Amino acid sequence: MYEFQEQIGFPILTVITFLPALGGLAVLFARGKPNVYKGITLAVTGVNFLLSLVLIQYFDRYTATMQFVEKVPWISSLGISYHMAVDGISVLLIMLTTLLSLIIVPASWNYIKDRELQFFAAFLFLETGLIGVFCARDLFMFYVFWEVMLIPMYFIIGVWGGPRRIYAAIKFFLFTFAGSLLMLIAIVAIAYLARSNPFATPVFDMDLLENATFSYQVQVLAFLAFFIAFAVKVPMWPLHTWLPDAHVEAPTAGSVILAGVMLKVGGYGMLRLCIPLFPDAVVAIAPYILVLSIIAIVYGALVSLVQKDLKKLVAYSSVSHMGFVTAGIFALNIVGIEGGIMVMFSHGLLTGALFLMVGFLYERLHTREISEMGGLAGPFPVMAAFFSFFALASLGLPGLSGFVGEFLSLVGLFTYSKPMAAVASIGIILAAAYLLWMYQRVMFTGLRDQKWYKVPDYSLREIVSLAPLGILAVWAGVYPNTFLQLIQPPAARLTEKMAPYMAESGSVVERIFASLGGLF
Amino acid sequence: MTPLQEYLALSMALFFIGTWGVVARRNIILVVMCIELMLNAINIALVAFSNYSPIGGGRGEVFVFFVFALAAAEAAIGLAIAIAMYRLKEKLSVDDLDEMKG
Amino acid sequence: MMKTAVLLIPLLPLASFIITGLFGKRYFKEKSQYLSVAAVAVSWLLSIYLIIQVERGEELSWQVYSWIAAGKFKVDIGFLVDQLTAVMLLVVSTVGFMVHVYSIGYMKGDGGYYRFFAYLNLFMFSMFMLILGNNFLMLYVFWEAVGLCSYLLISFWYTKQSAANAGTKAFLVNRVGDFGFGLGIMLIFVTLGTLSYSGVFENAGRIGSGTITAICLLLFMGAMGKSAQFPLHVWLPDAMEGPTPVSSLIHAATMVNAGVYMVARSSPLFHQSHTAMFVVALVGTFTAIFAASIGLVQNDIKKVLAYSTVSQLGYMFAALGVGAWAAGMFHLVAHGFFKGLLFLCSGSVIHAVSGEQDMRKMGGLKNKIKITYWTFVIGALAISGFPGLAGFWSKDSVLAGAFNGGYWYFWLVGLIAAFMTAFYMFRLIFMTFHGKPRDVELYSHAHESPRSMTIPLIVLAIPSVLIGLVLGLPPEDGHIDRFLEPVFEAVKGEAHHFGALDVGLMALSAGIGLAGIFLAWVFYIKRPELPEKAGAHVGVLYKAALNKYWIDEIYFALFINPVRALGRGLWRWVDVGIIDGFVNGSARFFRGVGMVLRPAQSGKIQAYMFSMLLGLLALLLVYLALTI
Amino acid sequence: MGDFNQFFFILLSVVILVSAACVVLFKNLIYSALSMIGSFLGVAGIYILLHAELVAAAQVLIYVGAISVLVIFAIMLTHHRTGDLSLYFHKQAWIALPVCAVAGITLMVIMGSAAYNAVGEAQNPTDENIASLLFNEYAFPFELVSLALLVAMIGAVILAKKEKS
Repeated sequence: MYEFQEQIGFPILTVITFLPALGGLAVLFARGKPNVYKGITLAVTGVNFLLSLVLIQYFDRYTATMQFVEKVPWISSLGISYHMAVDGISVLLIMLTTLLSLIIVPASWNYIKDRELQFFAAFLFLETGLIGVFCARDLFMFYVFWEVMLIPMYFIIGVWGGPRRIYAAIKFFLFTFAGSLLMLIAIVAIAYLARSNPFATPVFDMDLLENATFSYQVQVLAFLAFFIAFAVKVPMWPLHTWLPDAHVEAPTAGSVILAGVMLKVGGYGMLRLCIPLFPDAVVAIAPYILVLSIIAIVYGALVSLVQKDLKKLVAYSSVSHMGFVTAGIFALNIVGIEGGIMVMFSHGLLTGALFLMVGFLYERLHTREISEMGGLAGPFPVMAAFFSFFALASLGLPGLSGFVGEFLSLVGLFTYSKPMAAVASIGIILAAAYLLWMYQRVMFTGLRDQKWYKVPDYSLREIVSLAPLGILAVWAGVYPNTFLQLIQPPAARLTEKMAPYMAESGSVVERIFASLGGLF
Repeated sequence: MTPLQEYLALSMALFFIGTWGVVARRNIILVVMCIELMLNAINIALVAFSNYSPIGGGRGEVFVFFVFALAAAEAAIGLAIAIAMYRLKEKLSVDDLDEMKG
Repeated sequence: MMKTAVLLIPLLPLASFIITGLFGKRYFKEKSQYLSVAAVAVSWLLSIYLIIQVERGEELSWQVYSWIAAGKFKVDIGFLVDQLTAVMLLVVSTVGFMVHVYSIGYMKGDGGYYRFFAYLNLFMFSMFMLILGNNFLMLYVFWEAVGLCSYLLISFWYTKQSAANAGTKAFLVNRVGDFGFGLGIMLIFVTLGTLSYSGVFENAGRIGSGTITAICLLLFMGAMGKSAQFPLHVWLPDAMEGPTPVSSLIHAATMVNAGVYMVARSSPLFHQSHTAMFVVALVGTFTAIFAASIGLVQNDIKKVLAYSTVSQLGYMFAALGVGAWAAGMFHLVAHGFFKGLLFLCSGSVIHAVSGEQDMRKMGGLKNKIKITYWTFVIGALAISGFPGLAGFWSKDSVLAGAFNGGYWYFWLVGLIAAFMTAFYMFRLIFMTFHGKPRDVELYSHAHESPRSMTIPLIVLAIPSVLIGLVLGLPPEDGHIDRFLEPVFEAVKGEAHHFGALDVGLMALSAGIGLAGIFLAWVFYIKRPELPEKAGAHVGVLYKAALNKYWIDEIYFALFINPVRALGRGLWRWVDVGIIDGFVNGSARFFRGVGMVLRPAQSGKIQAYMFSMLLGLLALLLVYLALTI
Repeated sequence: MGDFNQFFFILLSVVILVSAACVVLFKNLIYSALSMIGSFLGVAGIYILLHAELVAAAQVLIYVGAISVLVIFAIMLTHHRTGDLSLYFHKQAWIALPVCAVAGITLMVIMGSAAYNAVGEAQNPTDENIASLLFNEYAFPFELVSLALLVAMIGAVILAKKEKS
């Protein structure tokens, strides 16, 4: 029952998960000493990032089995155990989480004016929740971390947000929580349905659940419950409307974590729970999800095109980009799944960076209205350079990270259905349209106000916050195999699991598209 | 030998007398007293069940002790509230405690 | 050694880009050119070395590293050097080197001097990689990368609204093409499971006929975007907003040829699909005459050249489409040199008259800027097909290819376009250099450009004259045909014997070119009042051509405005209206229900207790009713 | 023996129910409180009939000894020996009476008609039994209850103490 995998000599997952929470507690005791609590936050996030690098270093990337297993019985009468383990997908996302967390500390060094201490504490608790979700191998723990993640984010938006922060925070909370409740019901249901006999303890352990089989109806219902919870987080059309509001109101650091990591939790959940637990249902429902994803891609891009608020534009672009994630994942082939994960990773880097830059811009201009900008490349050449880099990466310029993921997930989708991929590709054209048009309106043409020449360009602190993201974006674009190697075995395992079910007859929508596919 | 049902009937009767008292009387101290009666009714049922059950083994009595403890706590708090309220409002009517109205 | 050369050719400009880009602003400033020019010069020498090696029969196919490996989807970064690559490399590096040198003078004193050279280097890197890549995905990747450089350089003077618009427009139109290109690549992968040139071409025969047509048309869509073929040609004329060296390098001699290169490279695929070939030829021919007709009436010196470029690219596609692969490549090489030259000359003119681009304000400049004038004339003669010069041989081989392939209609249209070409080129020369100065102010300040600008003109004039003789003789079996034979071996049509008919055709095309020049002379030197009369005579046509057939306006009305309106509608109505309306509406609903039920929360404990009692009673009665 | 038992059961029941009714019906709170003590004592008798002597003892100690005293103290502290008329009955009292009666009778019918898996002879758990249950199986709830008592104590002190004006 007790199980520790001696890969590294100490329970690294527990440490990496709970270190930020401990740091958060420590921060709470440093009242009135800004340098102390900022220092603690920086140190904790820094150590955590290093730990995640250690994790990757010791991670065996050639196997799909779960690694760094830590398993201790917790509430044994309910079959709940403290079970943590990671595979390549988790490791990649943990690294992303710790990196973004580390980056936003210097980025919000002077940004928060009020209740700074509580901000950093909330933020550290948030990191614990996020990493916990990626580590948990027990459904109960997964749910606990899932909710732990929600609360600090609610406060980050609701306390340190913009003028409409209460509306945004409640909207965020309600959307997410409605999804979570459905998930909770499904968790309890499958935990009880997976028992071998009515007197056995419920099954919360994912390892065991993956081997359990459920009837088709149960699969469909439980899948939908899980899926809606994750779809809200992703967010998929039409459950996305909390996102623009939340992003616009959230402080920069909140937006970065929200877009950079929290949205990925949705995609991660689909990979970790929806697909391996309910393969039958996945095959039947995938076409509908793909249709929704494609709508999200095109819709998000179209709506981005006409946004007047810079942050809202980036927020809607997230909807579009995350459409590629779900499109790739539910194409249900290895290329698509790897593509979806790569999009998640790269979107975390790029949108994180874009939000950071919008924040930096706001600190200088005190506005986010695109119509009030223009010609900023003159006074802020470094900013313009970074802005163009990340905008171009985000629109999928080859050689940078955005391209690899998007292209792979499109190839995956293309393998599944050609017309769908064709429609989704329109999103790539539109992405170029809204990003370049935005860039042009912000950075090019005549300067509105000469006074911006008196405002300093990026400081070293800001450059240092952005540079790692840029370096990783180039790395993932030029040598994506570093990351693809990590996710290849788990993706292969998922597709192997799906393989026996794929042969079964598809659904109505698929047949319609298949008949359209005959054109090619 | 008195059958179990008779004990339960007694318990029931006592319980509903107490309930009526809680609903019918306005004085807060009397309401607390009636609640104690209701608890007593429950205790009778618990002990009776425990005694007639083949697997009781004293479990009912244990719960009775818990009820005792909580009843004592409840009485202490309830009466303290009554005193505080009297001091504040010079009245003891339950209806005057409607600050939580929606 | 060959591997080193292949590595260094792209990497030197890349290194120079990184160093200049990072440190140029602070440290190099006005000295930014040294590193950039040196890097490109070395690349140029190495390209010459490579073509010599290839000439000797060396070839290189080299997998450097595995780039993307996801499941079955495996793509390497690798290089392929064969004859086609070598030819392209030579054109790109030569023009690129000359343009770099030219830019030293042209861009002197510009605030973004270092930035300009950094971008140019980035472009050289991307273009070299595009040519050297050994698979379709690399082609796509650097295809986009050169598009990026084009974007950056078009909107180089970003404070100008028109420049910023033009850059965005170029990128977007190219994206539309790339949409097809990307789908084509996916279709190749799904069909064959590989993307490397060798793997695809070896198995090209296995692809079904419908699929291969789809693949070719999708790929060609990309080529249409990059090489500015109708209907995706709209970005190229606007791209003239960029500095003139950029127009010369990217929008005349190199990047726009990428589409032609791609079709030539994919010849084993296109060869399998008659439909696709016909579409290529049709689009090419139509674009050739369509763009030429617009070029006839433009007044901006660079716009004329831009439409001329579109038209000449159409020629190349026409050649490829009718199966005259080597002729298409020949025209690409020749055009690369003389169009690069023409653009640089126009830059020199613009430089001379302090930035004025409207030909109606020039005139009589030939005495003021002699070197520019003569090199311009050489370029113009070359493009007009003056016997003996580069354009004569290359254009003739294109037309002969069309005629001999049985596509006499394409040949006829091409001939008309050749006539137009000669006409507008000499219209340009006569309006700019001859006659009386129309703007005395401009004329009096006109001056010859510095040596760093004139030397590249002279250097480029040499191949413009000679390359036809070197590569194109004898016709249809010239050096270039033999050199490229290994590449196009599999797709070659039946052998054609050069005969009397061909001599006649040659004479005809030469005569057409001379006729065009003569007509221009009549119109603009002999009787300058004629153009207006003629314009009035064909009023509608003239107006249509002057306004580029309103294509931009049509796109705005058909695509851009509807898309924006759709976005706005989706946002306002679907997002805010329906979805948020539903969300907020449900919130309001529950609040309303709460308001209705609020009085029940009276705060009276005994009332609650009583209702509990009633509830208990109800439950008990229900239970009783159910059990009894 | 059986009749004896039954006799005492009926006697105690009458005592309990009558004094309980008195608790509700008396106007004077002191009388109510005294009736309540009678009722508590009757319940203690019932416990003895059920062989739960320990519980009976605790009943006497806690209810009769502690809680009743607490109630009487409260009554005296609030100077309401008679209580004014408005405090007598709530206006819903006379509707509630039949409701309570019907509910009680229904429940009696339900419980009386249920089949119990009861043993004939009353069980007789030893005090030792109860103690071991309390400190082993129910140790955690036991601790929680003590915590609740502590909280209640503190709460009562805070509520009842004179405010510093």
